[in-house]
Amino acid sequence: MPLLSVRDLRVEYPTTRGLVRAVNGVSFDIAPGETVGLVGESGCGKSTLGRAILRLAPITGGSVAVEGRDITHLTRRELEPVRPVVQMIFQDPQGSLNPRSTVGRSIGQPLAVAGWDRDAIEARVAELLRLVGLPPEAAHRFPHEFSGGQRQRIGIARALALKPKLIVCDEPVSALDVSVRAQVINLLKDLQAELKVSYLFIGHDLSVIEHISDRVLVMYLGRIVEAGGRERIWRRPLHPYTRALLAAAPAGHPRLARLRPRAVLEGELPSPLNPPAGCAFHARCPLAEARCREATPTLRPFGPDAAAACHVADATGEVPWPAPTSQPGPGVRTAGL
Amino acid sequence: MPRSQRLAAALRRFARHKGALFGALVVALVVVAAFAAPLAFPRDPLRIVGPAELWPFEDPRFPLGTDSVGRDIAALIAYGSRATLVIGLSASLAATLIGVTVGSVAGYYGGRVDEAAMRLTELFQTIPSLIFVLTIVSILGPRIENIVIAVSAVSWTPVARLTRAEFLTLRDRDFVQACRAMGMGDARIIATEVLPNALPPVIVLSSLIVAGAILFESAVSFLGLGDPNLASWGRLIGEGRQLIRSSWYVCALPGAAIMVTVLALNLLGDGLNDALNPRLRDR
Amino acid sequence: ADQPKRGGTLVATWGGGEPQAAFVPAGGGSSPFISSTKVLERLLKLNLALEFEPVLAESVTAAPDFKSYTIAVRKGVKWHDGKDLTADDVAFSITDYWKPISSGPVLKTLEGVEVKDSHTVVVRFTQPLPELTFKAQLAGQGGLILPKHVYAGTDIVTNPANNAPIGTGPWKFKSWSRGSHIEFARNENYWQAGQPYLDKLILRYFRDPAARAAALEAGELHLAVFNPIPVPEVKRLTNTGKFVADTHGFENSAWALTLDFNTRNPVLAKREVRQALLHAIDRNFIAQTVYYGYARPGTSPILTANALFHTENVPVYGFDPAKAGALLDAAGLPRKADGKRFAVNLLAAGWFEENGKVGAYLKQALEDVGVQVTLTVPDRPTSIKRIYTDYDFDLAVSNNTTGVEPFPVTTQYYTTDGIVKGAAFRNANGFSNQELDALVERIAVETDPGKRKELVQEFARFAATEVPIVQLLELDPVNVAASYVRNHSNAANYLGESWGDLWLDR
Amino acid sequence: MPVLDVQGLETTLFTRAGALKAVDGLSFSVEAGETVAIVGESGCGKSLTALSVMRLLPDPPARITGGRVLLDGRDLAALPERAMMAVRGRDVSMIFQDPMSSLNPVQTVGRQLVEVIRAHTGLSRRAAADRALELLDLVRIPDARGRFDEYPHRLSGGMCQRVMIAIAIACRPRVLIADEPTTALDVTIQAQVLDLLKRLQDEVGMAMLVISHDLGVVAETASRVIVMYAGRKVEEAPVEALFDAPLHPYTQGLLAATPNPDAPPHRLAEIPGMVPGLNELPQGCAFAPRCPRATTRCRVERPALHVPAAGRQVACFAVEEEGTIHAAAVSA
Amino acid sequence: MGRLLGRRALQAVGLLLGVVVVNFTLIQFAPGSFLEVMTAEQQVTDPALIERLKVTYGMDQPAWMQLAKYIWSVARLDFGYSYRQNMPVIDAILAHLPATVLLMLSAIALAGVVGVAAGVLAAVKVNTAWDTLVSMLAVVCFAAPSFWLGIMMLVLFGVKLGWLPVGGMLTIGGDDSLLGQTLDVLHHLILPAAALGLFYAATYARVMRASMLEVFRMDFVRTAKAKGLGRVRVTLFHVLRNALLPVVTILGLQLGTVLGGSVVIESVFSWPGIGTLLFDSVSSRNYPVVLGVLVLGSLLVIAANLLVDLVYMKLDPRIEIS
Ligand SMILES: Nc1ncnc2c1ncn2[C@@H]1O[C@H](COP(=O)(O)OP(=O)(O)OP(=O)(O)O)[C@@H](O)[C@H]1O
Ligand SMILES: Nc1ncnc2c1ncn2[C@@H]1O[C@H](COP(=O)(O)OP(=O)(O)OP(=O)(O)O)[C@@H](O)[C@H]1O
Ligand SMILES: [Mg+2]
Ligand SMILES: [Mg+2]
Repeated sequence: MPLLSVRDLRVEYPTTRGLVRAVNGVSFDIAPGETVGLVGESGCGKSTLGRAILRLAPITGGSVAVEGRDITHLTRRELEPVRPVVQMIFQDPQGSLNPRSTVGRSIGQPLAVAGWDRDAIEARVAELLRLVGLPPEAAHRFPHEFSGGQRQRIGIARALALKPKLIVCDEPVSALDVSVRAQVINLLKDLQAELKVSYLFIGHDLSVIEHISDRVLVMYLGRIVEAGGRERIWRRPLHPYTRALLAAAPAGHPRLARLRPRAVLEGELPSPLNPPAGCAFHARCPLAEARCREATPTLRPFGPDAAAACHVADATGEVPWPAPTSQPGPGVRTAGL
Repeated sequence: MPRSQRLAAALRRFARHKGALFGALVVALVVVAAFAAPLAFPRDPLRIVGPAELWPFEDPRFPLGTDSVGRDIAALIAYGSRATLVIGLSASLAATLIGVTVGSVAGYYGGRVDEAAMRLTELFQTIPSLIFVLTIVSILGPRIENIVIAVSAVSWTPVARLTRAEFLTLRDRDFVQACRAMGMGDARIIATEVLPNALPPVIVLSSLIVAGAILFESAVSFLGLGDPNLASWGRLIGEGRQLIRSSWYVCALPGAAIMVTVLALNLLGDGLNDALNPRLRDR
Repeated sequence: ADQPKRGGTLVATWGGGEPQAAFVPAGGGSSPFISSTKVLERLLKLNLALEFEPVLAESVTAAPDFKSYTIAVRKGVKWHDGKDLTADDVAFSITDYWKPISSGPVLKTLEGVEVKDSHTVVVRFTQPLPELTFKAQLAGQGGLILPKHVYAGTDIVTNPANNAPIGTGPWKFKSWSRGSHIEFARNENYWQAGQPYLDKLILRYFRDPAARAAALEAGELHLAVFNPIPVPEVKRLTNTGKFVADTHGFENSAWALTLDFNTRNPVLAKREVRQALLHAIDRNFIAQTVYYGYARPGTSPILTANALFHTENVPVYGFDPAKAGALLDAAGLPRKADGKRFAVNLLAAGWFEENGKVGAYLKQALEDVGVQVTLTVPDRPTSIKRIYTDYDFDLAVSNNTTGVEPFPVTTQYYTTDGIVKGAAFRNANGFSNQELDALVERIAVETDPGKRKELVQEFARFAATEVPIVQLLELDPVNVAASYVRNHSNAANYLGESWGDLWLDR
Repeated sequence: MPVLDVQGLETTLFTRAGALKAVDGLSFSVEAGETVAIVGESGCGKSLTALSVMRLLPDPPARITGGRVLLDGRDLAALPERAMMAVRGRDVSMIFQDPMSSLNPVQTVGRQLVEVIRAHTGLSRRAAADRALELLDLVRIPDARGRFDEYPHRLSGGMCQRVMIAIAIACRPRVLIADEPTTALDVTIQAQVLDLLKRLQDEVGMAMLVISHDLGVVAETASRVIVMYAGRKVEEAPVEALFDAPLHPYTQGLLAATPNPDAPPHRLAEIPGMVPGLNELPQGCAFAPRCPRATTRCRVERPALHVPAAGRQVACFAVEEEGTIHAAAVSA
Repeated sequence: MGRLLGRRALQAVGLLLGVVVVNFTLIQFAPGSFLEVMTAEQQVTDPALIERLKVTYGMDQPAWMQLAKYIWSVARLDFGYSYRQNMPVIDAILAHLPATVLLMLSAIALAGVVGVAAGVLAAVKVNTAWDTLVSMLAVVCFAAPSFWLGIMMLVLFGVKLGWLPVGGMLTIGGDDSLLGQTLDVLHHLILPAAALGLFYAATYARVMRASMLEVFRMDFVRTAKAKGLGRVRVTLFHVLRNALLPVVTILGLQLGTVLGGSVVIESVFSWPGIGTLLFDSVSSRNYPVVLGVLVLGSLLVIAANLLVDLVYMKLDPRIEIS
């Protein structure tokens, strides 16, 4: 039984300018102990999806099941027993802690809500602080007395308080400096090894996602366009968008950057207010055909470890990609030396 | 310990502000005057005690002179500080309570609740405030509690707006999301998580509302709609207005008292803003 | 004595506010009285020597039994709209305006009005009516003559003409800038040859006495009647030599500061208590501090200004707090443990600034003898309603103005038939005494001036003994004018004169 | 002769806590057509360096307190403000991190572009507008004519950054400074912008100073890299040499801490501790408290830059003492 | 634009309805009706006449009926009849309104010009003596009750120095020519407009200063400087317009208070505006007029807010019709 099972999930925000379909029919599972990476460009609905799993965003369709139990329509009271199973850590280590609460109070809060008594909370807070590598005195201090990386550790400790089985990590390292980022990523990995938690790891930095994930979901405009094992995706991306994304990521080494022909994806993410008909990506897609403009492709399997929502991805799982030439193809230019 | 350190830091920031210190001093002085008035002037301040229109320092018994019927201006001003403080503080308190309630509910829940609350706020903002105050006071009668009611009725809207705005930015902050994620109830989130963070600017605004309420009261009394059994600065100005050719000090003194008090409250507000407002803290 | 100079504009004001309408048929106070009388005229006027002079009447003759009067209406008088003034207008005014609206009590015994010819009217009464009473009515506030052709068949009280009155006077209503001033134009066809001397008359309104003083000084204002400016300013201005102050013009409208005791309150129903409280009040102090000496203690409802009837032979209540205390003790109202004897509600009618100050003083004085006082100072309309409609007061500081003829204006503050709920400036205190009522009945019908004087003086003594309402102070209203303004303050009720004879000597 | 030659730049922050040297004796130069990158963690003084060159420091609290900024041999740091005004936007221009907030929200894109052209060229309004349209085309803004009268908020972040770039290159500057030009942008947009910058450099032939905290961006764009730590330059090297053989322990740490897509998943190397605040800099080498190779000397004495090989500089005692340099480190 | 106006008009109608209901209800709590006060004051004792007036005023009907009728008549711009003034309420108000509007507009204009200029000066010369001076003056004008400031200015300029008239709007009987009268009104306007405007000038100066300083720190100003623009150009073309936005917002929010403030100032300077009418009406329980003033005042505020919104939209293209 998957730990988390999301089926055809939809989240819509009514705004003055129209309905925003932030998450538009997303399905996936997370198994115990697994790390699933979720990538996509800004505004494609990653955070919304993450929040919806915790029932923090207004779900308008589909279902979320935790350990087999559908939580989509539970009341707050009914949710109580499920709450500890899924927790969340946030991008902004500053904003995720109440500036007026001591670190101890912040970390102990989920326990207090769950009805723990004072002494038990205190003991658990000390334990959690140790777990994330902070001194026990930290409990009496305030968030602003800590650096960004330390604050992120505090956020992690709070998420761990109730021994969750799944933690939704919404860009937990995006705001951190390179050297501190490594500390936090290592911590997350260590905790996973020790506590066997699963992560839904949201990020836009492909190198981090690649580093931490077992499986990866690629999102585009509210939909998942590709899913699969990390290695497979990096080795053989199916969806043209995934390819473009990988190609756009800066190389780790100048020589690579120079050698690798770079396909630069033209255009920008369309507005979620009036997404294009058919495949949302067709306007930027070098391979777009007539049907892409008409029918919305669904996520379909391309083997045991591969799924993509693309009309033109063929049965063998290979997407033809125009070879780099000096003559730019439609919508794609190649760059490089 | 850290809390007291924070307090100390806030106090230090406050004390850095010379104006704020001055403001605090004056406000303290007014409070002292209000409490000490019966000790210094045991008799009814509205009592006629000497010849009319004595200039300040003319007669040592009446250091600030007497008004048009021979009442001791010093006593009137001292007792006037009571009316001023009572009305200012209670109106501000009432306005803050109303405003925070409306604003926090509107800001936290958003949607229709917000819409309704904002329409209500707009409604009260649309009615010209002083005219509304005058109408209420004249309808309910010129009594101190009615003035408080009237002034708070027109003063709560900025508090509601500010609270709402603070709540709007705070409610989507991740720490609030985190509380929701752990299953905390709305009432508790509002009261223990959001409100304490929203409060500092509201407190600053409240101190300004005290100043505003004092100005309202003085205008109402000036126009002769105040409580006649009460010594009030505004009333004194109103009564002194006739004498501006011969004895303009009767107007000038209580007016200066109002001005200094309001000024002090404003400076205090600025100081509080520096001390409490987290946005400015890092600068 | 000087030859009047023609031309010029005179700006005048008075010590109160803007009228609610230019003419308020039912009265409405001094402000509409001032504005309406520049346009509308009466049959007679009373001069400073307290003699009647003809205005719209050429003569008024009493029948020997004093049960009817013949009025010869002035000929050749035209209304501002060009129509002739006739006996019909006079008859209409008496039957349709005076009797039901403005002067009911005087005309209680009216039998009928007969139009003898186009300019003769005979007025009949069921009882003898003293000549003074009748003529005082003709010269009084309620005696304006209205154009029948404008008012007949309409509701006089709400007739739109009240805001742009049409009269026979020297001044034609021209325009009203609400909140600022009313402008009157010269009536070229005025019956009194040569008048008005001025081209234009403007009545300007200020809320603030200090502003009036400033306007006077700036030369923007030439004549200001009825306590227009703070008293200290009066002295300052007249000392410059550019202004004159004049206390004439109120002989037939003497002003008093009054204190009503609501006898519906069982405590105040006792005469001894009322008398005791009067001993607690230092009237000279009020006269000096509040009125800067432009007032003196009053003794009876027949004020000193009333040369025809005044008497000194009345009981007086000197300032003596100890005596006041003793009398209250004797009346069974000793000080309780908290030092208080009983509590009263003091209303000071806020139409004059001074009343509030008097109220404050009374509160203090009465509290000194152990009476707890709650003071309110409502504004004019509310005061009137609370005093005369709701009787919602224990003590009321108010003012009144009385003419030389005590009946019925003065007497109705005391008589039982003066108690009319909703009618202002009458008996608000609820005092009712058959003996006094009978005395007033005799005054009403006594036609012999000598006997009548005795009756009136007896009434004065009676009133000064019972004191349901007391004339705390007799006021001396002041008119202030630029020294080049001629012919002002020259009638016994100057506010209500038509001011056609004013001229500027410069 | 380099186009831009910064010598011993010292920028001080005058704060309540005292005078803090945010940039401390920084020297570097940029040749025409060359791209030099400055990398370093947040707060190490990268932006202040750029702003010092532009003489746009927030004053108070920041002021240049030493050193020279030579543009074609002319010392900008000593120029009177009026002369400097003529230099800005014409000889040196700059693009900033947040393209949205860097454009005036109440003026049209076209007007902001025309403004800079007219400020430096004296072209007529019409001619300037034509030139502006050309520039918008040059930075590959689709439907340039239509966007000309658009307000910034109607454009996406990427578009805004293109407009910023158009403004910056409007007068064909000798030096273009780009302070984190792509940090606020999405990966695909970032690639577009970096690509654009590269192309423009070729076309316009300007020298570029790119500031970034992202080694990936540096690897993509720069030919030479300066690594800063706490206001000082700790290492300088040709880009490939730096990635192949970083010398300074801090640089080594940074590279090791970056997930490497080309290496199998491994445990990332951590640099313990965090960047010290300017007011708590240690006495010796600023990196010493976090450095695995720190010695007692490092804690008391500040290492000066030395040249371990041609074209390379590093400020580290350990490297100095080792003396030997990996062959790869020299290849450029 | 048309749609925006339509929506705002709809909102305004809703607001006005609210204003009417709130005030009407409030007045129901008043002890004693205006009719009683008026008949008492005018000494109307004839019960028949009183009954007739009651019917005229619809006061024989239940409150909700009266409210409904009132709303219906207000919808037709009929605010009822003022028995006291013996004229329709709207006429009574319109007779006083121009003076008040003149005073309000001059005060706001004065405040706007003086306040913004002072704020800009303080911001441009931040931390200099100029800045301190502006801040101190602002703080004083902000704290002093306007009626008191008015009286003090009156004492100084009207009484002691005699430069300016001490009250009223016109020299009655003065120059009759249009130019003469205009100048005369302006002469009378100076003190009241200053007394009323200084508070707002102080507010605007403070807001403008803060807002200028904030905008000065913004990224796009740095961009403008990086383009090589001069200080003056940066200040005028980039900072000023952005910094004006909060001032405009505040202006809109404050219009209601300006109306109230002018009522007090009118009483100090005998200005023949709505204040005189209002006091008279409030004290005589002349509620049709009080209601009329409140509703018309609210209408004024709503209209002004709409205007402010339009200005705002002109100033800030980010505000879009949505
Ligand atoms: N409360 C909300 N009301 C209205 N729209 C919203 C709300 N929250 C998010 N959206 C919209 O939903 C879409 C998805 O937003 P979301 O925050 O999930 O994106 P994201 O992928 O997390 O982006 P980022 O990388 O910038 O964090 C966006 O277009 C956003 O504007
Ligand atoms: N206006 C200022 N007032 C005070 N301190 C400042 C100011 N601007 C910068 N600093 C400080 O100067 C130091 C260097 O700042 P700078 O902006 O150059 O860093 P940076 O390397 O660009 O960092 P980032 O990557 O975060 O942009 C930092 O410690 C910063 O806190
Ligand atoms: Mg997100
Ligand atoms: Mg920076």
